[in-house]
Amino acid sequence: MSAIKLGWDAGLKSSGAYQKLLAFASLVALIIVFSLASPNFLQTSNIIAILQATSVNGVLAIGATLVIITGGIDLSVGTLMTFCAVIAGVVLTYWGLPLPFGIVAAIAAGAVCGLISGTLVAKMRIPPFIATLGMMLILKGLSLVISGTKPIYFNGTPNFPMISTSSLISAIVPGLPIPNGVLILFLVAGAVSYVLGRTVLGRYCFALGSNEEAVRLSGVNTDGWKMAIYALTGAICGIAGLLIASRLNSAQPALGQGYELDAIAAVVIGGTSLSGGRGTILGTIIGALIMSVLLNGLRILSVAQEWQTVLTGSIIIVAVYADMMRRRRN
Amino acid sequence: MSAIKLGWDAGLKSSGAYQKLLAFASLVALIIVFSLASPNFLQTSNIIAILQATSVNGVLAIGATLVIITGGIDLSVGTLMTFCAVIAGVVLTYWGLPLPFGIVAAIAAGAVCGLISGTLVAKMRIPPFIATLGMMLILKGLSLVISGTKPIYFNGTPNFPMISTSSLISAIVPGLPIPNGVLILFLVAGAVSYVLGRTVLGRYCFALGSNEEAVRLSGVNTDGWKMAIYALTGAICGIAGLLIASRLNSAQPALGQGYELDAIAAVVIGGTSLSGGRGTILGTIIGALIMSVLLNGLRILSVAQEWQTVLTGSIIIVAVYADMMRRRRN
Amino acid sequence: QAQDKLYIPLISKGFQHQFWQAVKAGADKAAAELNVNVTFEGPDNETMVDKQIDMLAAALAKHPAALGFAALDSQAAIPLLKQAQDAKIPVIAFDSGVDSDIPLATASTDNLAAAALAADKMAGLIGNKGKVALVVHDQTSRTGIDRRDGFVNRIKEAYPDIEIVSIQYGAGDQLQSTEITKSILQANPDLKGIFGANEGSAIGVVNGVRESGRSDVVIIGYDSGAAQKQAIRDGIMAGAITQNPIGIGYETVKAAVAAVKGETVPKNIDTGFYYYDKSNMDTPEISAVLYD
Amino acid sequence: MSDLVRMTGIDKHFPGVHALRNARFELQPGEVHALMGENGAGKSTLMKVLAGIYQPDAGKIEVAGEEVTVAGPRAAQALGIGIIHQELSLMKDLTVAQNIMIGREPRKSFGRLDEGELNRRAAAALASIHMNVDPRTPVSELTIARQQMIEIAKALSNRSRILIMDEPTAALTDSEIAELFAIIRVLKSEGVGIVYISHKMDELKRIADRVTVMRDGEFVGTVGAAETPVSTIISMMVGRALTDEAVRVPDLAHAPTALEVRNLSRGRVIKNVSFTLRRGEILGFAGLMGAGRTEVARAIFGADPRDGGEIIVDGQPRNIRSPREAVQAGIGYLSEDRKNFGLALGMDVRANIGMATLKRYSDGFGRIDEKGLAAAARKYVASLTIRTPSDRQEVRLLSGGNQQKVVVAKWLLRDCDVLIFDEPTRGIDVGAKAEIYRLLASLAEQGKALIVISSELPEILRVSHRIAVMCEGRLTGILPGGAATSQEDIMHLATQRDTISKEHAA
Ligand SMILES: Nc1ncnc2c1ncn2[C@@H]1O[C@H](COP(=O)(O)OP(=O)(O)OP(=O)(O)O)[C@@H](O)[C@H]1O
Ligand SMILES: Nc1ncnc2c1ncn2[C@@H]1O[C@H](COP(=O)(O)OP(=O)(O)OP(=O)(O)O)[C@@H](O)[C@H]1O
Ligand SMILES: [Mg+2]
Ligand SMILES: [Mg+2]
Repeated sequence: MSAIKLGWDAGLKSSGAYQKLLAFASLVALIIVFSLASPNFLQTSNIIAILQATSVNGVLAIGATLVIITGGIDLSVGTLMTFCAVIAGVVLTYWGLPLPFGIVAAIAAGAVCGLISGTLVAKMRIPPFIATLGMMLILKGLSLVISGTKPIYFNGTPNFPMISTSSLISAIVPGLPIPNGVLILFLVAGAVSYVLGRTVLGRYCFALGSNEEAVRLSGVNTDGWKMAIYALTGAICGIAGLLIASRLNSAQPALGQGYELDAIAAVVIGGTSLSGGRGTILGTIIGALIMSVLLNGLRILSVAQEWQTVLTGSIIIVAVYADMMRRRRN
Repeated sequence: MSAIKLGWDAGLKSSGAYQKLLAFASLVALIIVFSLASPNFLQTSNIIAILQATSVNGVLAIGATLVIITGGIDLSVGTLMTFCAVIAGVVLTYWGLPLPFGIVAAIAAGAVCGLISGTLVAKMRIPPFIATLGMMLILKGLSLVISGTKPIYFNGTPNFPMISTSSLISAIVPGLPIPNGVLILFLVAGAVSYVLGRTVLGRYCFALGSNEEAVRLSGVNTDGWKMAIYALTGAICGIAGLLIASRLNSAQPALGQGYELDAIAAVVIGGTSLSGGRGTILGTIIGALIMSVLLNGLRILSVAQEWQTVLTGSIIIVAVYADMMRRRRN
Repeated sequence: QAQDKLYIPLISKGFQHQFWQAVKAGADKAAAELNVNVTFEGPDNETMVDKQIDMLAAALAKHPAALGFAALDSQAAIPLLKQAQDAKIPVIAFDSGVDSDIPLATASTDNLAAAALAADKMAGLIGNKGKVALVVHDQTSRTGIDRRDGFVNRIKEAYPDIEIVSIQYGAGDQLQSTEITKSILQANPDLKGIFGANEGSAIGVVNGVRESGRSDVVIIGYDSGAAQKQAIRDGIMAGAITQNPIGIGYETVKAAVAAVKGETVPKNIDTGFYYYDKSNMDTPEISAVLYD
Repeated sequence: MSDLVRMTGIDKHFPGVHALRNARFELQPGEVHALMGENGAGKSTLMKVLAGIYQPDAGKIEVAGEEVTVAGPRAAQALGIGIIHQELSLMKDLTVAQNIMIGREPRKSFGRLDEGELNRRAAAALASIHMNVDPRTPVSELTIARQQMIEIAKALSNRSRILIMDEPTAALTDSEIAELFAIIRVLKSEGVGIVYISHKMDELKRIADRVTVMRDGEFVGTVGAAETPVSTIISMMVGRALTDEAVRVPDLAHAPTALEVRNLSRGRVIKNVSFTLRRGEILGFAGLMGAGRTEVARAIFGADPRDGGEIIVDGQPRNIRSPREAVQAGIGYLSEDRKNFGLALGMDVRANIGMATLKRYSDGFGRIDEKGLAAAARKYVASLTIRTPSDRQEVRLLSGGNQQKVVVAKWLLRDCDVLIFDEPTRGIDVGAKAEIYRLLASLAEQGKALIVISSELPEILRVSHRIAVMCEGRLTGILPGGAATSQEDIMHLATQRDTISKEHAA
């Protein structure tokens, strides 16, 4: 564990990072159960499919983790992702600019929208739930408006699907066709872990979630930092937007609503507290993996869809409960 | 105001109930704007339509308010509503029992499911977000299983649609055809206001949200009360299930997910804090009304759908902001 | 696992709606007749393009004999379909097509033409003039767009005296569609007719008209289902378009099995659509394609 | 010599409260200026005005002879004003070092933290107050006394020329207080001006140079600390003279046993604690910080699980596993940490007072008898002189000492047979303290059995009929109350580390 811990744990090392990894044992248990239940589960291709399925939700969840650690919430991550994808579509397909412009535009759009949410929360003191609910709707509508209520395809940018689907890793390690989307997920996770654990911004994330008033009374520009954190979350949603657009080779303007719940669920399953002050990126990744493993496994076992839903709900509860028990025993 | 205040305010009178009515001025402003914009808006028939459109979301939001005041959250309100509607369908249509059985069964099913959520939260210490997310999925799946993935119609119970759509009031006050669904909304609101303001259960709602540990150390059975509160929320969702089933004259098993967000939004717009300890039913009703007035008004003005979404988002933010300003000035 | 039977997963656009349940019923019927294993899966709503891709990926991991696929987006799934092609898994498209020649066959309905038929019927019933409105289930999905455009374009081409005053979207949710209908009626008291573009929308329109206390509005629906059939019998709804979902499901599985056996399958399987109303809904031809 | 700080004509209103009326205050460099007054007199508010947390409605603030407006905490820091808040304001999820250095983190390029340097500086700050704690410990794992020390370290490491200490010793025991005073003397010699707020009268003589007394938000007077008798200061504060009485130890030889604790243990914090408590008796618990007194109380009350031991109430063995069962058995516990464990801060005074007693004030349908509850609440507001505009004021808006009185009122209303008071007079002014002592005595006279945990030895000696002393989780001895026992006797037992405990007959 310790090697992983070094890189991943979001900074509060001394306070027992392991303990915070609520759900790791549950993830392992799930994988074992599904492997025993179906020979199709533990195949390279399926594992890659699971990782690929995790990539978008994982990146969104990483973004949501930041805001949740500050004690806020971001309901707009899903539609912001879509909005950024649409922006990339406009830049690349409608305007015909080269790929790097699209990438920068998507991430910048995310950061700007995040900054707006952050301003609403920090400067105008609108509760984060309301501010980001409003942004969620605004961005949902704007995506439709800008795209003309139809998907924007990236056929003019043949390299675009490669962002997510081709595999740099297989070029280095032949036979390990891990798609770039997964690589990006882990890069983002590593970077954000670093930010949380080793930078001032990360420190203030935890501090704000822990006792905002105390931080303010210590003379810290809490408003400014909060805005920066929301903006970072927005930029991460921009990356998610690029990933999903690249995977679908299109910006789907109607997609996105409902994704915030999946992202927040991954965060919470991963042991981050919705009341702020505590959380790890590793936990979030595990939370996101639990959700994709579950869905994939149940599908591989051909469980009827209505029962899939019932089982997903039950297993989420049991997974969190089991790990809390384990944690309490330690 | 004071007459309303007496009946409605959820008990914390001295601490400035008015102040908590975040959004009242915004509601009035919205109504004025829409009345000026369209002659069709301020007509009795349309006002009744708005009230009726508020009834289901309003009742759900009242239920969600209770749990949110305790500092928890209930994501399962939407699918629980559906589940209760399906249970009513099973009892009335599949089993052919008389109407009162269906009503009792739906409300009892809601209470039992709420009690289960409450047990998960209180006894097993699963974070409310996870516990009710799990319940949301479980109930969604079970509704499909029980109904056989198809709507259950209430054609064998001719009185059933009357629960929501006919008008007792017009029998008493001719010319005021306010449908029973609206009457039920206000009855539920009055009853829950009373519970919140005047009973031990209500007192502990606020106390749990304010400082659960202090309440526990006062010798109060916090777990038991929490379970009771979730059960009450569940029972209220049962009422919402009856309302929606009666309006659609059918239990639609696929409907319900997403309704939790509308309900929670109404609660928060109404000034209840997601961190618990504060909130009023009157605020929630106003929050729910703001949302229906907005949608109805924009539809009457035939604003394009994508712009409706953008405007809804913006107006929610502005409404909450404007009222916070007004409140701060006082 | 009993792997002696052929395994054919169907990845559809939805699951919970009656239309998809009818497709599933058709597929199950064919599966029983042809002695194959069929599973049926689809995302919660028709915007979730990537969720559908994940379902497709999981289905491929099971090494199926063939695959039925109703694409939410005509391009997004192409890489995975290529993967299927490489693995020699025949793909049959259903409900709507894919921008690719990978699917060996497509079993679908021409939604544009079907909605145009609805427009013709509507025009006839309101005397070729007056205001009409549409309550559609989705603004961006293929079926939503085709049914809206089919209806609107036909009205524009052929009926200059008919004015389309409002097109609103209710996500196929009965309650939302009810509220939308009431708002439309409130804003346009002289409205002559409303077209509800899928089952949920159509039921919502019926409810909304009923709750508004109006009896002079012509309602044309789409798809079937018990409530819609009842509304037509009661005379609240003038009539509706139905596709043949059971046929779609059935033909998809049948084509898949044929493809696995190496038989040639027709590229396009048009499962047809019908307009039904009180007068013809009990005829054997129509009642066969209606479902509850 | 010019004043370091001069505040004149300060006025401040809160909704329903006129907290400061034409208040004034002066501070010179190198002096310790005590600010005294009853609970709710406006001491904290005045200092928050100086520290930029509140903006005054009227008045003038001069720092080093220049008129200033202190717009916020940042501006205050820039002016060299530091404050240790009365209510703990730490970030519980962060470590000690991260708390101490918040806002002043040593950075490398690109906003990267230099965590090593941060821990080193924090360790230095901790060393300067002779505090032995790993800077990487999360604050949530510390007791409130240690948290208070962290706050002090944080404020000191700020290098302020004006340092405001709002009841810094309320949660400390004597040894830490001595430590703090040594630090204050050093700061003084460096020319720092220190505002010192406390309700502990004995500290005045030990540390203060001048004393300013406030009453009802108004300036009463400034006097020299050395030359003014404490009784004069007290009468300036409360407007009358107070008489102090000594404890009268009753003869309880025949009183029935109310509570017996046998071999109570819990991990390493409670080791085999046994004692008995009779009806009508007040048993004081003395010990140094971290001796385990709070832990014993919580274990008896069922707030924490215990590993072993028996609890016998009124001769009946009781298996108490939760506070509810404790209260049902007739045991009440008033926590030392009112903010986290005692009060629902967002609720009003009435609701808090009624929190443990709602059953009595409600009918079979669970309807609350608001009239009855209001009457009860008002009774205690009057008898404990809780300063609040009404019993419907939110508790968080009360001054610290008045909040403490609300917690006391909650347990008085509950009327338990066995009451455990953990630091009951923390932050309470002299007048009210005397009230509480009288109240404890009268509760005992009514036949209640009381345990009083206090870190102030004079208080222990003032109220206890017998004195239990703890050290490192063990009960090192029980001493008789009254004149027979001296502070030295207690300290002897309190520092008796790891020897076999001996029982003194009471
Ligand atoms: N934010 C606030 N809103 C309303 N009233 C307040 C607020 N802060 C303080 N008060 C009131 O102002 C008065 C002065 O409070 P302050 O905290 O200054 O008292 P204090 O002298 O520090 O008392 P203590 O010794 O108990 O700490 C009290 O009556 C208190 O209830
Ligand atoms: N939450 C906690 N986590 C870890 N250790 C704790 C915790 N609470 C108390 N302790 C430790 O338990 C021991 C006993 O503390 P306790 O608070 O019972 O002592 P006390 O005699 O009441 O002293 P105080 O005067 O500080 O209240 C101390 O060593 C303390 O550090
Ligand atoms: Mg004070
Ligand atoms: Mg203690």
